[in-house]
Amino acid sequence: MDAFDGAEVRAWIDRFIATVLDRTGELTELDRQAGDGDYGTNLRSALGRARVNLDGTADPAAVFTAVSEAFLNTGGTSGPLFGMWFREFAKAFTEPVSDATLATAAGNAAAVVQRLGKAEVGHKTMVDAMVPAAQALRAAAERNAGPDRALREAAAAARTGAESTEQLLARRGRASYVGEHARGVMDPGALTVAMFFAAANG
Amino acid sequence: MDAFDGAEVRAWIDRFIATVLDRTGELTELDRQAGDGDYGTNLRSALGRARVNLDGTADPAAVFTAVSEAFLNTGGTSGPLFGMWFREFAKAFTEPVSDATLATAAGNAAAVVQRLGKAEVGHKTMVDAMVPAAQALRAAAERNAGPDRALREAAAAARTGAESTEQLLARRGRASYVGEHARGVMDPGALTVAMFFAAANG
Amino acid sequence: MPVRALLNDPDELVAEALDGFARSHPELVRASADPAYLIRADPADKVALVSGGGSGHEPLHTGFVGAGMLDVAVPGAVFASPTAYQIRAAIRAADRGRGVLLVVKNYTGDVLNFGIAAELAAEEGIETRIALVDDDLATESEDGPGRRGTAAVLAVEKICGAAAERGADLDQLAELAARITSSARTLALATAACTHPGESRPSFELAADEVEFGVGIHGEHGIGRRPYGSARELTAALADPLLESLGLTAGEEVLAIVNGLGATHGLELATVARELHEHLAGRGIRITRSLVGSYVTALDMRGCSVTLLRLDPELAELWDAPVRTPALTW
Amino acid sequence: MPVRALLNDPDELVAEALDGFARSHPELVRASADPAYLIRADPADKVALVSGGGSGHEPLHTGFVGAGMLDVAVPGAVFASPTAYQIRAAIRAADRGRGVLLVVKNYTGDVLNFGIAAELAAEEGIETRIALVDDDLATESEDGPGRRGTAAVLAVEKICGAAAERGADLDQLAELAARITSSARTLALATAACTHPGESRPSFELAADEVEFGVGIHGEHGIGRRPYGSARELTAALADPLLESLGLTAGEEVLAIVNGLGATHGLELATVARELHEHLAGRGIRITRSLVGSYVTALDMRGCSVTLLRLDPELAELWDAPVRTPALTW
Ligand SMILES: Nc1ncnc2c1ncn2[C@@H]1O[C@H](COP(=O)(O)OP(=O)(O)O)[C@@H](O)[C@H]1O
Ligand SMILES: Nc1ncnc2c1ncn2[C@@H]1O[C@H](COP(=O)(O)OP(=O)(O)O)[C@@H](O)[C@H]1O
Ligand SMILES: [Mg+2]
Ligand SMILES: [Mg+2]
Ligand SMILES: [Mg+2]
Ligand SMILES: [Mg+2]
Repeated sequence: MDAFDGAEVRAWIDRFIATVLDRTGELTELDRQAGDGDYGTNLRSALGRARVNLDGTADPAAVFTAVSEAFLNTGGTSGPLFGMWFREFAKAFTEPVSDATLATAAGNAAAVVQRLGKAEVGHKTMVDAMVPAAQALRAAAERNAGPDRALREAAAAARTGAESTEQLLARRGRASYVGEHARGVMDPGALTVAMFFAAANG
Repeated sequence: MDAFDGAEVRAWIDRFIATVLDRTGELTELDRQAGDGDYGTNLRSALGRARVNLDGTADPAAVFTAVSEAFLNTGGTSGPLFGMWFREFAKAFTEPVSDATLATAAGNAAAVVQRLGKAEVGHKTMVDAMVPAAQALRAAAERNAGPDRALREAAAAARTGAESTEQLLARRGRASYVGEHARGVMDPGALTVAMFFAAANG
Repeated sequence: MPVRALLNDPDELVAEALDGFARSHPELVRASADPAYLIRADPADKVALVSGGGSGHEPLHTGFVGAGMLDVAVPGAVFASPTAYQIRAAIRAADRGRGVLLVVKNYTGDVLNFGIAAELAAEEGIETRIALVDDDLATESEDGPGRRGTAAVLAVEKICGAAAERGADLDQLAELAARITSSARTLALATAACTHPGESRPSFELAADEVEFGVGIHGEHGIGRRPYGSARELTAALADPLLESLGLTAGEEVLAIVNGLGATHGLELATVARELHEHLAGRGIRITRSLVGSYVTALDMRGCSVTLLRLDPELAELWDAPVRTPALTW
Repeated sequence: MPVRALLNDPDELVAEALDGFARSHPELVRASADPAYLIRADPADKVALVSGGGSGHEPLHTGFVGAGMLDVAVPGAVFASPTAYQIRAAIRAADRGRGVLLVVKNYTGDVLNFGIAAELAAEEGIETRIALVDDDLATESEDGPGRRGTAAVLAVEKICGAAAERGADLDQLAELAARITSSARTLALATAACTHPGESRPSFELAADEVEFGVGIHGEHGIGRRPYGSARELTAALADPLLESLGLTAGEEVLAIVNGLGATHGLELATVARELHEHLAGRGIRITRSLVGSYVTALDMRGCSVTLLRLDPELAELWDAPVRTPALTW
């Protein structure tokens, strides 16, 4: 498949929301071990709002706008950053969504988050999953791999990026205050990004 | 002796101050049992101030003015009432002080305290000593008993009045809040009045 | 004062705070150290208003010295009346030859000392009238010293202050004060007691599920314990007896004072204010004027008082008149 | 919030308090419920000032909405930044076509959300500038998020508010704000910690003979414990590092903000103010403007902060300019 449509984008987001809501306990536990323990709550309130916003929406841009707005109405550090991240998807996505669209969206999105949060890869944040996923999408688009394959590769890259945070010391966010205590704890933001790309693949 | 002079009035006040300062512990203990336990402190601060005011004074009116002003600069319920009480002595006393002067002063003084404090004899307050003392002075003056004899009779009447408070329930002041607990406790204000008249007699 | 209060010698607390307060508001007030009182920086040719009482209730009364309110405030020691001579000095300093209204909260010591000071002033040819404020519904009883004076004193000071600026004479002011007091009632509850300076424990302890109802402003017990509840429930519990006592009915307008007792947060007071608006609206009564903040405190007590004052156009208009004091300006 | 706080549902606390606050000051402000913000009742044709941040610091910022200060205040949840969309809504409501100055205390969440809101507003053609306030000397360090923003935000809001009323443009205001911030430093100490709504214990415990030095306004620990001492000693301990950091020398004039952290009594603050006057006078520095009261609170924390701002004639004059808000009026 060269591109996918609004319904598929909507299904992707629905799967993402369902997975995350299913695993907020686990995500909160990670934030508790290396942060302030409200990550799951922040996420749940954003996603609850997203569901309301999404009602009936199936246009790709509109779907991501709905999610972005929900996050921009949410507190915590993750809320506004995810809000601006998803916003770049909304801006780039016009139906049908191709591998090139995905690469542009994810590239711009990671850049916005990096600019706002001032985090580099290796600082143990969501950026550690966002950047490799964007790079994988860019590489896939350059060889016209098609969106399905591109997203599978992005998911793998995001997953590896998220796992890499486990052994890092945090340099940004609240986890940076706890020093060595954060080592051994995967960054919940990065894990959420991995869940997002994993949800793309049926 | 028909009358006594400023030096004698001054000696009387000095004896009064000395006695009270000597017994503030006892007076405070009475206020503690049937009040808020600050009576001795209030009195000590008034009399300390009185000593400063009295420095060098030997005119009868000036002596009582000094004491009155000290009390009117003091807190508590007793401070202002004693201040107004002594003030009537200052107003009435012109040298030499006769039995008639004493009767007028003590009569006016008891009346002022009664008007301001709204206490009757039997309400277990300083009035229970002030009124009988004033009556004794009036009676003595009517039979021209002279100030020495008048003051001895006043002291006895004040002492009896003060002792009579022991068995009363208080109807005025903080002691009135403690009900039966005040029974058996002599009113410290009345006792102070008795000390005052006792101090007149050498 | 809590343990670890910010003070030097407790015996100097009132004097030092008075000095610091005056230095913080040099454009509005001046302090006299001995006898201690606070006086308007710009005296006006009118009947003077003097109030005072024990310290520990700040900003009352020192915070209300200035144009449109008090001319002089006289602070006593913490929770103790100022002395008769101190008050006389304040009266002398305040008088501009048109007499002095003495605004007195109904407590034995204040009544006695202000009364004596008034007599002493009269002997010097200074005319005074005492405006006795006794708004605390918790202490209403057949005999005894009568209702205590609490936050309604603010309304008396503000409204009479405005009338004085407009040239009302002493008798008119005394009458106005009496009218305000008879139209105002207050009830308070504490969610935690206060601690007197020098003591290490609060004046009473509450369980987590209770509040002290009907407290005054000296840390004393109230008239009973009630279950702790929502701001909605507690506000209704304070408001209903006030409405009944004043006989307020649908269509009437009131001034409401939602007053923090010392350590109550602004978020709490705003919440109580909201509930009061709702509760009264439910009875058809409108709060058309209000004051929400910590104005009459009891050291670090937690909780609040609610004062309702039945308004008429004259009182409302005088309430709205300009005022310029450290704690109240409009 | 203490146990037994006066509130309904803690999740509704901020919204209900905002409603109650607006209803208590109908002549000055209006509340928007969703998104939540507080706006001046009488908008003026000028550069708008918007500030905000977590709740629990009242009267900051809602108390400073009005003529001569803020146009809109945006309250977040207790101790949490308002959201980016909430701030965008506030910016939209405030803008009169002349741009909006965003006064932001330096905390990660606030910086992020105000920054995002500014970007979103720019996309809509609304020009903004961020005035970052970072006055807390306790958090000065080489790396990390930099000094926190605390009570100097008041000076920025007041002084830039006055300049905006006089027609300063957005760039001038941003420059003025930067000048104020660089001329101001704050230090705070707590004599008791605060208790978050819903929690039953304060965020830290102090022994009777110690104070927490260098605290912020979110109940967090300070930079160390110090022995409890007299107001004189503690005031000096707060003032000296400020004097040094600002390089203040004899002959200079300052604005001093003696700020209560929530449950500090007026007698205590006045005493600290006095000691500050004395201490600075001893170094030849004069406090020619001051603000003494609980303006930037941390729920029911006890203690105080001291802010010094080096004054020049322009800053002093703008400070003196009229202001008319719920918590500050002259
Ligand atoms: N500066 C930053 N840049 C990018 N992501 C960040 C940054 N700081 C924190 N994060 C992400 O935010 C997540 C925590 O989010 P959340 O719990 O909502 O924030 P908070 O720390 O404010 O409670 C972290 O797991 C991390 O991925
Ligand atoms: N209404 C009153 N009239 C006369 N004397 C009174 C009255 N109330 C109290 N007293 C006197 O005052 C004394 C207590 O004085 P003090 O301890 O100074 O007052 P307080 O109760 O204010 O602490 C009592 O022993 C009593 O003699
Ligand atoms: Mg978190
Ligand atoms: Mg958080
Ligand atoms: Mg006593
Ligand atoms: Mg006493």
